[in-house]
Amino acid sequence: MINLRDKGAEIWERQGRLGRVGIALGGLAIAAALPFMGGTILNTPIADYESVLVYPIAMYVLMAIGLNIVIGKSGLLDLGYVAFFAIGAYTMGLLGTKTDLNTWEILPIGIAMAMFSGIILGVPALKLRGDYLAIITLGFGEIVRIVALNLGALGRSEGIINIPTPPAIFGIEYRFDSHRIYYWTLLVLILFAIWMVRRLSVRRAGRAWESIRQDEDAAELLGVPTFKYKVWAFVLGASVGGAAGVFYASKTLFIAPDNFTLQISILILACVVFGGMGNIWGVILGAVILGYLPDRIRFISDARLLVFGLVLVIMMNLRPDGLLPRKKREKAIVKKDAL
Amino acid sequence: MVYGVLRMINFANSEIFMVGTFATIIIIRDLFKFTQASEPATGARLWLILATALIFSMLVSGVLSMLVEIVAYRRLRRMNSGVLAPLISAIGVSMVLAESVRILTDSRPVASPRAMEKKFIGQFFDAGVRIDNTIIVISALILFAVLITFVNKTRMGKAIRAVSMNPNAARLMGINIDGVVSATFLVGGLMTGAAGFFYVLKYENTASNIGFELGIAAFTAAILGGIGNIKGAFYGGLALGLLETYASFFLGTQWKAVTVFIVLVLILYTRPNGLFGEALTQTRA
Amino acid sequence: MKKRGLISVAAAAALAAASLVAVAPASNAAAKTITLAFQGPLTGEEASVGQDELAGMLYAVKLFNAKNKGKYIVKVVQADDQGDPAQSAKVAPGIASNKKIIGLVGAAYSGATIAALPYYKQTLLPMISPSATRVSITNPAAEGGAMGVPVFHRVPPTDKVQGPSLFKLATKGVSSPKVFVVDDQSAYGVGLVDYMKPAIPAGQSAGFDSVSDKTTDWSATISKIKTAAANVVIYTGYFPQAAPFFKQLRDSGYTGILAGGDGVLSPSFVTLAPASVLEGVRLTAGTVPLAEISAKLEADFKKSMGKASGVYAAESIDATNVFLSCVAKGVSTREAMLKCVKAYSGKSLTGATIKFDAYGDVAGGAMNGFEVKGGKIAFTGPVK
Amino acid sequence: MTSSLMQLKNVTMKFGGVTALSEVTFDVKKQEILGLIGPNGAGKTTVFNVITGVYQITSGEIIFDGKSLSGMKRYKITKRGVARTFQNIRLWGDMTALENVMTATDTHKKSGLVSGLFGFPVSRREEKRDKARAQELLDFIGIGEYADRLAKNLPYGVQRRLEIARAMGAEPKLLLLDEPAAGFNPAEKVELAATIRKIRDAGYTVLLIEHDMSLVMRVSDRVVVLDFGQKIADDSPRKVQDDPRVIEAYLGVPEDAS
Repeated sequence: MINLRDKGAEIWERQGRLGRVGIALGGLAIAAALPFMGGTILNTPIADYESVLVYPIAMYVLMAIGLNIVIGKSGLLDLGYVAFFAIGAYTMGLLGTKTDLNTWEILPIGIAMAMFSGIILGVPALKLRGDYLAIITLGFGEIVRIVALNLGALGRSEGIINIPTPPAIFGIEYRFDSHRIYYWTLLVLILFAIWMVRRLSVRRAGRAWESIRQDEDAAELLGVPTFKYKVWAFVLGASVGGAAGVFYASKTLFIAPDNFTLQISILILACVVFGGMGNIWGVILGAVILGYLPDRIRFISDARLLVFGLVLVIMMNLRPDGLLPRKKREKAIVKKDAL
Repeated sequence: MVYGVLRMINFANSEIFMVGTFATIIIIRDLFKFTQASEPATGARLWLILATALIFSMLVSGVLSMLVEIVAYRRLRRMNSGVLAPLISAIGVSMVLAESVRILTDSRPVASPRAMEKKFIGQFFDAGVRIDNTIIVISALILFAVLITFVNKTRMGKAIRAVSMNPNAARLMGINIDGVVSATFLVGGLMTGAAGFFYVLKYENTASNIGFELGIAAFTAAILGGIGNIKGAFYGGLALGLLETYASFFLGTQWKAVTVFIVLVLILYTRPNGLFGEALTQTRA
Repeated sequence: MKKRGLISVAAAAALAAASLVAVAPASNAAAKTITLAFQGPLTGEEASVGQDELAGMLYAVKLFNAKNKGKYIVKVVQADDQGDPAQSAKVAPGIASNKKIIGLVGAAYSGATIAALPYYKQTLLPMISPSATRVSITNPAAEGGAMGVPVFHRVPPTDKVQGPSLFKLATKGVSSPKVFVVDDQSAYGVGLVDYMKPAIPAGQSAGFDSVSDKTTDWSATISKIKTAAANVVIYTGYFPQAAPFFKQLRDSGYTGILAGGDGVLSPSFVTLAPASVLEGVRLTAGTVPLAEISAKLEADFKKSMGKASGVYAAESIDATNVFLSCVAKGVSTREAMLKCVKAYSGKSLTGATIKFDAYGDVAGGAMNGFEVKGGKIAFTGPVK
Repeated sequence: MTSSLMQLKNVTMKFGGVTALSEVTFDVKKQEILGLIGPNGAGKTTVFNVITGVYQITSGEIIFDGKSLSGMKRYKITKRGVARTFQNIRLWGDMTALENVMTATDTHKKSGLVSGLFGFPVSRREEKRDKARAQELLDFIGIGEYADRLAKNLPYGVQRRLEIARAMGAEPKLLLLDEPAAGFNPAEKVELAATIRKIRDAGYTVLLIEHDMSLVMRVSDRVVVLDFGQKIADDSPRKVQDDPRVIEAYLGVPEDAS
């Protein structure tokens, strides 16, 4: 129990290629089958189990993966991640109601908007370090919400209603209540995000981020263009947040500034740290648990958030590196894979 | 200040502040039996009430702050767990504190009865000077002076500064780190408690959810002035307050936060260490 | 170490589950069990509104259960949406698919209502909200039609009715009013202002301000009011902010009229500031506080619920009573409940007629005026 | 051998009122080992810091390979061909030795995020080549067997050597070594001296800060001596050792004569 991560890694490394594919497919199958397990112990009282799977769980997972690029990989403390989520959602809300574009067409626009704002914020903010960056990003998150709250075009506090659902693709229809379909679509998005992150972290960019996180000065003095990579991390994180936002708006049909409070940023941050910063599986696990828990314990109604807070304190004290911490252990000296 | 020593954001501090406001109200309302209809106190009795409330609020917050340190931070600090784990732990503690108080107060805001009449005691340029504000400014200055003396002159103060500069060296010098950190939290809590008292004196209201927003504002002020720099935090708070007032007057209240944010970015961009900051970003190559 | 953590979590969960079982009422074999639901913010920052409304509903249900002992047992499912549309969107499908629930009091907030509506409409779950007053929900002229039809109903008059009424009440008897309106940036507050604006005659407006409901220091707004030389100040928001705002305004030397809408009309309001400060504050609401209806009612409420009644308490009780009267008629399905609610015609606590129009609003929907006198909220008659 | 790779011209560095370097002028010739010595606080590490762009010099000029370095971004300076080690080891502890070196070899690679993301053949090829190159460097420096170990778990001596390998990974023309022998025993020092010569013979130019006189004198082709921010000698090791000013600088502050 002490070192789940290493156990997992060991099993993984012992497998041949076939075994690995098997494990991956098995995990995927379980994830895909989750909507059918509503009748079991997993069921959430009061809140609808399948909707909980979509939001918060899958949505949190996606955002936590995105935030993990920023915090876990390159060590930048971003407390305003919700801003990118909001920008994606408002892009969808605005274009979805004012133009004929559909969700799939807006998705890249929303991602681009989020990335663009990532650059706008990142270029001045990333010159700063640590805590200053934290406060600037925190401010940015609030500013986006306040702008939405005060700009007539964004519906002010009334928000935007009647946002269209995605049109059918491959004969799959998206109705507002077909939670499973949304969940599976999100699963695909999540897989794509995982693929992107893994791809990047084994190569150059991953090394550059890792070196920045551990010792930024040394990195720069050894030729890593730190600023460029920090902006990239920020922008990539933003793109994932933006994608989540577009899809979210298209699912709930209605968005308002209240959906994008600082609490979301903090919660997503909690997911990342709780699960294990820098380790994508840990982050996913953290997001699943923190997304799920508040709804699972609804039966204690009044003290719900109190218990949630307690769990955070206890777990952080017991496992400060998160449930599945980043790799601390050296790879077993296995000779190069037969590839 | 706690921040300066431990190099971390104490999210729970705003909730400690919130508890401090309740402590003050308990004294005024329950110990001295004030109601909304009662006449404000005068003379010696007024000073007695104010002093009791201030001390009680400081004590409650100070002790609570120490408890928070023990519950949320101590173990993590011993394990050298970086910045983020304590941060999340502190968020957890904040949630527990805020939600407990919310349940205890039936989710309702609580008002402090008026113990002191808000008299105008003079003119300062064209603005009226009110007694409550005067008391707050004077006591804040006194506390500020005491704090600076404490940190600069006393043994404990020196120990705190030593730990803040280099915990490992401090430990080698035989300083009891746990003790020092506890003391730091105690002092930080005392100050926070005093802030809670001032808040009640001025606004006469509180609720379980006031901590969060105020915490952000306080944190911004600390950043603006320069982290870990008591003087900087003081001026930062002052500057922030002025800025907010002017911004809301000229641009409309709803854009206040936006203005403050932009100014903050500009300041940090030109002076990356805050207005009075020490050089934190200096490379230690 | 990990194990210990899990065990303690499990223990906490088990404890909570046990206590849940303990509070559940012992079921009575002969009685018919009916389930209603409440949706509103019960935890988090907005909890005060939801908790007060829930108390109103539980009070009405308690009375009903006591009266119909052996015949009916009405249970209430509490759906906490934290006043947040995002939370609402995941709670609503759960409530909608729980076929035992045949009526919903709520949602408390308009935003949460809108997020939940698609699910309730699909499963024809009748809703009666005590406080969601956004006009567009029942406005057939709104983009896409009245989105609340057919399931949504509400007891309080909409912002469209209240906005102008509030202005009328606030300026009553003032010879040359200069009105300054402050909203709390919430959908409720902004909505009220939007519908009040057309009712303000030219030359009578001294200005508007929009201030976050997290504000604690009002000096910026106050200096605006003073510069504008306003003699009537209207606050469209909720009582937790209204009390400190009014207090700070009075302390700064303002002597004009203060007024607020039904968000301010809470018995707690007068406990939040010295009586002298709040003397003469004018308020509007579709209903009246319990204490005003009868001191006995408020006393009974306090005894029964363990706390004083809060904001929208009367509305919650009225909304619940609509459902309960249908239950008493033997209604036990959503379809029947919806039909029964549509056909309902009865008296509110204050004696006004509750009857819903085709879009779910209470027909007529007159506003009542109130004034704070000697630390109490006193009814001053309908606003005409 | 005589053409110069880098010239410092009247370099002055002031921190507030303190002058750390004052009108320092010397040049580094191609493929030589230049020792930089001086008592504590003489400004040796400051020289490294101004060359690598950690500090912007107050006045003067640094010409590297025919181009001025002033105002250039730090990573660009590295890219132009200057790489350094750190006096207090600053490896990336959570990365393996190989990854540490590979991160530095990335300095000169073209393929960026996008091609890395889609696994373009360019990126794949480069990755393979980098890996081979990094392993080669580790072998060269004599720590090849530690390639897959996390840097923080390596023995002290290996960490010191890894610092050198990492700097070499950036393919510099000029290698700045900041006290590479600190904490070494005599046997290790001898070995290190051989390694440094080997590095020079492989075509690199080395600027070496070292406290251990015997090591410096043994490996350096030439020695520059700094005292209180000023150059007091610049000559062959033998002549420097006999220079009265150098002797005074060291003996004048006996507690620093290490």
